[in-house]
Amino acid sequence: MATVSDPPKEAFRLSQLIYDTRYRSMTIQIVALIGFLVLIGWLISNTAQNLADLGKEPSFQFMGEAAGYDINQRLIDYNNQDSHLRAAFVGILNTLLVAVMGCATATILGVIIGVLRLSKNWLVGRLMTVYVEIFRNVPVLLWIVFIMAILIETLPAPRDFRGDDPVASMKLFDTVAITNRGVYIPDPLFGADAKDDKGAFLDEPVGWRVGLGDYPVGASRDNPSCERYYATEGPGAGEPAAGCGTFQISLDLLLALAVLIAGLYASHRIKRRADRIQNATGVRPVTWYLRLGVVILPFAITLWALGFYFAFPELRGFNFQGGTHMRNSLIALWLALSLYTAAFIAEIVRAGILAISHGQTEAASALGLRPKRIMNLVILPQALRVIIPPLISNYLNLTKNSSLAIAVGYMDITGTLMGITLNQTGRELETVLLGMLIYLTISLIISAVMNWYNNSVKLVER
Amino acid sequence: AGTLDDVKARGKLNCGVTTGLVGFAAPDANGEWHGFDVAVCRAMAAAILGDPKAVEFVPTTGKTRFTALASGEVDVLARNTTWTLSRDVDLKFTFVGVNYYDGQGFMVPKALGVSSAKELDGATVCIQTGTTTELNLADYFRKNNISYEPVPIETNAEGQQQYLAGACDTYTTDASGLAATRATFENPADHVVLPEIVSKEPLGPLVRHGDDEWGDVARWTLNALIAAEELGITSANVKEMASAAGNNPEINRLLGTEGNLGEMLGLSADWAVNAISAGGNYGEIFARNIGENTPIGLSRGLNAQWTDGGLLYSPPFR
Amino acid sequence: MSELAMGREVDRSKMTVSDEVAVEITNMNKWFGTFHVLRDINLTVQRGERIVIAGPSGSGKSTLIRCINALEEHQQGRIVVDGTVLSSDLKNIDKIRSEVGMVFQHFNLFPHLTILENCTLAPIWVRKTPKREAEETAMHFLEKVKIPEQADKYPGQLSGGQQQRVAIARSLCMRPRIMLFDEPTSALDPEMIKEVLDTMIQLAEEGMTMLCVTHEMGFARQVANRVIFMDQGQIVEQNEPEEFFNNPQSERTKLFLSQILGH
Amino acid sequence: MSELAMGREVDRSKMTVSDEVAVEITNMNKWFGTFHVLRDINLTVQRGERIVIAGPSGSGKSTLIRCINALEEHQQGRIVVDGTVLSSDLKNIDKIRSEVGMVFQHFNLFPHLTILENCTLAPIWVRKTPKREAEETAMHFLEKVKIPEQADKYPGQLSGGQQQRVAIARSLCMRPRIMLFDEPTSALDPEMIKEVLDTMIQLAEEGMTMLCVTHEMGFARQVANRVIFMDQGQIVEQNEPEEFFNNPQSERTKLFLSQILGH
Amino acid sequence: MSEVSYVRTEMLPEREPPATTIGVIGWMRENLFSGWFNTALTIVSLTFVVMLLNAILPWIFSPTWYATSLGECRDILRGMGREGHYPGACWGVIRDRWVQLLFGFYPSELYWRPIMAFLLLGVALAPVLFSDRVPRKLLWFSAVYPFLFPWLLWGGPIWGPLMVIAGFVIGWFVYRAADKRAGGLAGIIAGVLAAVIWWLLVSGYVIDGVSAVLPIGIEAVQSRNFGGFMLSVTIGVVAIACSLPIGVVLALGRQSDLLIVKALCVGFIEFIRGVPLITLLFVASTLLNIFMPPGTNFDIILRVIIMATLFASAYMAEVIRGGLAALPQGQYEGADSLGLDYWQAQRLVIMPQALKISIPGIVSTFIGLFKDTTLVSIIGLLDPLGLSNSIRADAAWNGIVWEIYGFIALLFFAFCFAMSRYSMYLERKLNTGHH
Ligand SMILES: Nc1ncnc2c1ncn2[C@@H]1O[C@H](COP(=O)(O)OP(=O)(O)OP(=O)(O)O)[C@@H](O)[C@H]1O
Ligand SMILES: Nc1ncnc2c1ncn2[C@@H]1O[C@H](COP(=O)(O)OP(=O)(O)OP(=O)(O)O)[C@@H](O)[C@H]1O
Ligand SMILES: [Mg+2]
Ligand SMILES: [Mg+2]
Repeated sequence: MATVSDPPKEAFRLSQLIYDTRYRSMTIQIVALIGFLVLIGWLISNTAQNLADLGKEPSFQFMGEAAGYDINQRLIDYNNQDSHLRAAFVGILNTLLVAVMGCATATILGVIIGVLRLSKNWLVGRLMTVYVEIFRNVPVLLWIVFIMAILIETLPAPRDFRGDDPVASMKLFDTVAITNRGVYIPDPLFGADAKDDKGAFLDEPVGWRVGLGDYPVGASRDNPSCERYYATEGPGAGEPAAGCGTFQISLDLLLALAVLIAGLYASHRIKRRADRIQNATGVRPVTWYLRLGVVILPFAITLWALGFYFAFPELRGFNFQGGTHMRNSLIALWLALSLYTAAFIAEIVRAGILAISHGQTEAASALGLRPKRIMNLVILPQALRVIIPPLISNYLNLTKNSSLAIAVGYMDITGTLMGITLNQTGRELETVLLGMLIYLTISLIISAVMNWYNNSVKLVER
Repeated sequence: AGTLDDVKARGKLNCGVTTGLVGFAAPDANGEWHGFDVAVCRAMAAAILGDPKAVEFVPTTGKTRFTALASGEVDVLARNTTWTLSRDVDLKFTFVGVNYYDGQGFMVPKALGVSSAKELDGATVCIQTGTTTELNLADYFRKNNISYEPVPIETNAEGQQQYLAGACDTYTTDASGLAATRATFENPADHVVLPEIVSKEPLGPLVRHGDDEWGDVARWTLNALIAAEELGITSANVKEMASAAGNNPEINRLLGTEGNLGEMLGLSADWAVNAISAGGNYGEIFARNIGENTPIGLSRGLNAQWTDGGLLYSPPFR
Repeated sequence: MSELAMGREVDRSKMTVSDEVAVEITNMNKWFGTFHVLRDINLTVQRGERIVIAGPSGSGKSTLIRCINALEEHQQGRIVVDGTVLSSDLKNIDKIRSEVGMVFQHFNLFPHLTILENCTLAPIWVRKTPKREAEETAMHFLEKVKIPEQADKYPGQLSGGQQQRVAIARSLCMRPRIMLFDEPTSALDPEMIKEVLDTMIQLAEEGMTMLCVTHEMGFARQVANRVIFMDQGQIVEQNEPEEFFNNPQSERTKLFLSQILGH
Repeated sequence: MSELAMGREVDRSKMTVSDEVAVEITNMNKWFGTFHVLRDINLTVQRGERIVIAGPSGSGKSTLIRCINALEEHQQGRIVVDGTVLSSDLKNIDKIRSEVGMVFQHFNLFPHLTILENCTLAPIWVRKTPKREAEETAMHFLEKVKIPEQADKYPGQLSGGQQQRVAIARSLCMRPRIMLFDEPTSALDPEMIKEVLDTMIQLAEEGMTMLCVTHEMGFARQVANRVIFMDQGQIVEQNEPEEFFNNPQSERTKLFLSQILGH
Repeated sequence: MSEVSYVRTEMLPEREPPATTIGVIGWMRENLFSGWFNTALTIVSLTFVVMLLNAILPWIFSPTWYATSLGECRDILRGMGREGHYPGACWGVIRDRWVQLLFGFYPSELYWRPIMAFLLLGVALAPVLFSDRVPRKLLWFSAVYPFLFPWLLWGGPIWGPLMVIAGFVIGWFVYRAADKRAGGLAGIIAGVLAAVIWWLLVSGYVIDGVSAVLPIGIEAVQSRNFGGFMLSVTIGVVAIACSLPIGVVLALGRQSDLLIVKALCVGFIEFIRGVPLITLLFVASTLLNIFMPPGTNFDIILRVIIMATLFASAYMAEVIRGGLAALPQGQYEGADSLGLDYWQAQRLVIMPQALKISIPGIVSTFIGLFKDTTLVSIIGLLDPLGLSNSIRADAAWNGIVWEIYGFIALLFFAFCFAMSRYSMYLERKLNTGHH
């Protein structure tokens, strides 16, 4: 039997860096890393040199300067003397607002359309197919400007509501005004919000049901706007004026929400109890009225106690006043994003349901389950696993597409930070990079949620 | 090398204009650009290269215009841009003059019964973003302590659409823009421009800081157009006047029949002749693009020659 | 075809047929669009009978048994199951479905539920059985099909044969009076066929009324008391298994048997 | 298990074993993570030897032969193939792989290439053979495995047995000195097993050094000159086939043989 | 037990089903009026469709094709007694501007070039997309086409594209030479380096030299003259084509077990996918020049194409990763056991299959990118949507809205719809795939 003698223990040779699998991967990685660093360094040095040529030092100081422009839609107090930073923050909130509204609507629409597309009704099925094809195959930007144009051109202007014989009138018992400047809907307010037209506090609050008022976060005694908040008497004592604090939280709203959540929890407990009874006796007690009552009653009582009322929109001066004003730009963006994304979600829902084999339905009906139960117990739990991952990536797309707000003048983060602020300060590098960072953060959060979900619902396989 | 040499080498002038503003710059069906701002660029091209058609027009938005100029993508920006200190100093541009003295105004429907901007408390105002108007507006309303609701829009066409449909009560932009917009309405008479002019808006072409030679070429081409009107040189008679030296030495110097002004600028002797033949003198350009006989129908107003009580005043050609 | 079920003596003692009628089909016709799948079917099944339905592919066997528990609608004729007339009345359909168990070729277990949950789902939601009780029943039947230890696994973790046995247990948990089988073994590997057939034989020994579409002729011979041969949507021949296999009458039957037993 | 290969007399004339060592494995250990799959393996294969490796599922047979052509990395011990020490040096790995052919259970043909292209790919790109020459070699080996007429088809158009024979031909085109087989017949239908085994026997008759993981005991008896039995990552027993089958030493081997030959 | 024995002596004929279940009536009963809910749905949908058509059709049918301004349209319609808010469409604007909407400012006498480029695109794609029906020889044309396409669109001397090809050829030869001497990886690095050096340092002089001697070429067209639909297609096609190789590299990097390489690839992909395209376009319009060495100046369309390419590569990488994941492990092992090295295995065995599986995904990515090209209007490029603003800035058409939007929407719809149908067809074909 021939033997091969051991080769002498070899010393490290340079060629091992390339040919030895142990070192090779290190070599490649280090080369890649160096290449990457060189690239980054090159970009940074170019940038530095170019900026130096232009005489612009990269700095974020401008974010603290007064913005100088106004934003029509804001979820927190803002006026043109506030800083660019705050304007950017208003923009972020607006982005999140339209994204959340869009995702909710798109999901509802998408599910309805997706299910209707599977309908046995030929006409409905066809209509939904047409809907899906039309919306998916035309750019979303076109939809946004298109819907904006429709809103502007076809809805009545406020002036049409004026006069003795107005062309247009308010809807729903004079509580909602649909105009081409947007939709005015009743504004839910609490006792403490009762102010006159100019925003001054009424001398006589509405009885004892004045509510709790607002709490200014970050208020300080140095701030002149907070004078009234720290005062102990006089009209509106204890009420923060606009500009007091970084932002203000409505304590009434918080309380109402807390009661609502408690109600929902109680309702959940009732459901659990029903489950237990069913497990024990086999018969499921009828509890829907209890569950509804336990949510609604305490909530309603709280609202009443806090002096809840609606401020109805009313035509005064140039515009409708009072009520919540949903601006055209918001509505157009919201509708366009929802309708566009709904077309994609409809396809996902349809595919999800189709992915559940026919056999599942058959087996369940052969066991005597009713169609509604089959849907709830067999089809949906399986379909959701298929539907939710692509659904969330569509949410991601919708959120990113909301940056097209700029086309209709909706003041989201692209409109404020990467729009007017960029333009007024000429700080392209800082604003654009900051804007990208913000979007990236939002996206990463969404995809982290997606991954977590995916991992938690994987079907167990062999 | 300087921009002038680059342009000569390239054989084309790169000129930044708007993506479209009635009367000032818009492409026609053949892709040819026309308008008041466009004419300035054509005159410059004619002066430098002898050919008014040797221009590449680069459409820019309010947002991209300064980057385009700063990065060298365009040689000159002729896009109704307001001359302000911060743009001059902080953004590092040189305004070579003013080709249109403007001011921000308001347009309202007659039916609204408003006669002064001070009555606009609570009104909805359509406003183009990315312009000085945005800041002027905020200042004006703050100063007068009245409230308003801004509706930001991206282009003039959108503003017009929203205003006409009643989605805003008033439209504010430069008065020239207002007039131009109003002129294309189906019933222009139903709308009025309010008397208040809330800001000074000197609009003019601009170039990058640091290349003064090039700035001079741009500045003096504009001045040549203005001076030509003052001196009675028109596109019709410029050839004849340039054919031989006349008895007005300034005209002679301008048209290159006397002295070496063109050479000083680094241009040919007949640079001004070319510039004026391209589209006529300032007055002709004005009349053809936005003047009273066009649909836009602007009167000269502040933009009349100083001799007629306006602000146009070209430094002497000497 | 596999004759794997032949391993043990079948105990026929309990396999008695009563006088009661379990299923009665009279002049039943069914079309898919314009295609006439079932033609004038007449069939009476006594309680306790074990019927095997055979026939070439596409002859309408599956359709026939699917009509019995209303998975397919028939257009003409009468089907009476356990005294209930099958009409489009939802209540009747519900009643019949909870009396009739069905086992499919592809098991159709619910992959998102454990074996135990698969078995208790219908008893809980349809029969309104208390959960505890349903689980006990389920464990009982899982023991019967010899896989109680898999109760907490998911269908995806089981072999085909095990899955099919779970499917049988799942049907049994509803305590049906009639069981329908649609080629329960044809998607299985040979080793697994045996375990499923064993389960079915056991069921037959306990006196369950069964209608079974299958090509396992060994099973038919041992267990069935009638074999029905279908072709082109019609019942061509029916007879006791001995007679059927040894002395087929119709030409088609002979051809079919020669093909299926030929090798 | 199938004894289908028994159809003909095997010509053992050329099946001589030389003195040269083809593969030498010394004290080899391998872990997957913390799981110790191969424990202290010592094995010497002479040139011309035909070794069959058997053992229960999961005993590490595949892992062992995959270590030989470096598809898996081993962590301890020495493997010398054809005089070349298997180290992490890429050149050695390349050298060994072009000396050692491997045939997989699932063929692993490249579906986007024709049969001929499958066979010429490696000779052209690894051996740098001119295309014409590579094609001639390929046709030669395709004739040997008796499917020259399929050369221009795609793998998807062939039956399993044909695909496996192509896989063998593909390996042979590299003119390997050692062939490894990992259960080459276990994904095949019984009729096809025979044709593949025939091809392998033919190869053995020509004196190829072969290491073969298989459960085809008929093949082992006829062709192998050593059978190795593995369990739990260790070589439990090795012997000549006659001895191995008729007179197994270890308890585990006996149990395994009774299971595998039992029915 | 009843009489069990039963033999049918004659077979029953097939009969017609009951009348109510077939024909138009059967179909309507089944598909439109089965049950009260369905009937209600049918009626509601019908009403909706009728109302919609009633609102739109009169507007569409409007004899204004030859009008030369909005005012003229209004006059024509007024002459027909049609007044009101929306008396009818003004189609004159489409007649006047459709060429511009399609080609932007491309010189009209050269329209044949883009038309040819896009027609040839079809030819070049045919061997890839319809691999079963088109001779494989055409693949040669597909390989040359990426150089032909930009040359046809941008024009200029023929030497430019030829020198680019020359770079590839040189790279290939260097690779072959180095491969023999130093092995795969070194070969690839040397090849790529040689090509890059050629393109960046040498080819410029060669082009100048050769074109001075042999000025063969076609008229050059500046990319800022690109506009309209052609601009959208150009951005889409170029970005997708360029993103393909980058996507492959990224996908391989993401699949690899080299931690740093993997992290870099994942970082890039997630970054690009995490930000909206519009912000990348802002980078193109405002920042890209800042990142480049002082003095470099791309025109805006090239910058947009660069950013669109980066954008598409990230999505492409994910598509290709899907294709790679769909390949069984055995393919890698088969290649390894034959002695193919990593790059050979990728090139000869893995990629051809993975790319084929990915084609439907690639087409979808293209559709998405193509729709997204409308975003360039926001940074002032005159794509169809940007042009719509310019057109409205013309005094004659000031005030036109729906006609242009409708036309643009129709163009995009036709294009995207056709492509998505094609991709669905591909997917079906792949699912039932023969080999
Ligand atoms: N839902 C349906 N729509 C239309 N035709 C159908 C449908 N289901 C079955 N058919 C047709 O009816 C005929 C009978 O089908 P059936 O499934 O009952 O046959 P089978 O005897 O069970 O055949 P196999 O042994 O293949 O299962 C076949 O021709 C089949 O194609
Ligand atoms: N890549 C891997 N990672 C982790 N464990 C593995 C891997 N490959 C195999 N194993 C485990 O190593 C053990 C030996 O596997 P191997 O495939 O060598 O067994 P085998 O003897 O070939 O079995 P079979 O007859 O089933 O093919 C098994 O327990 C297997 O689960
Ligand atoms: Mg069937
Ligand atoms: Mg194995």
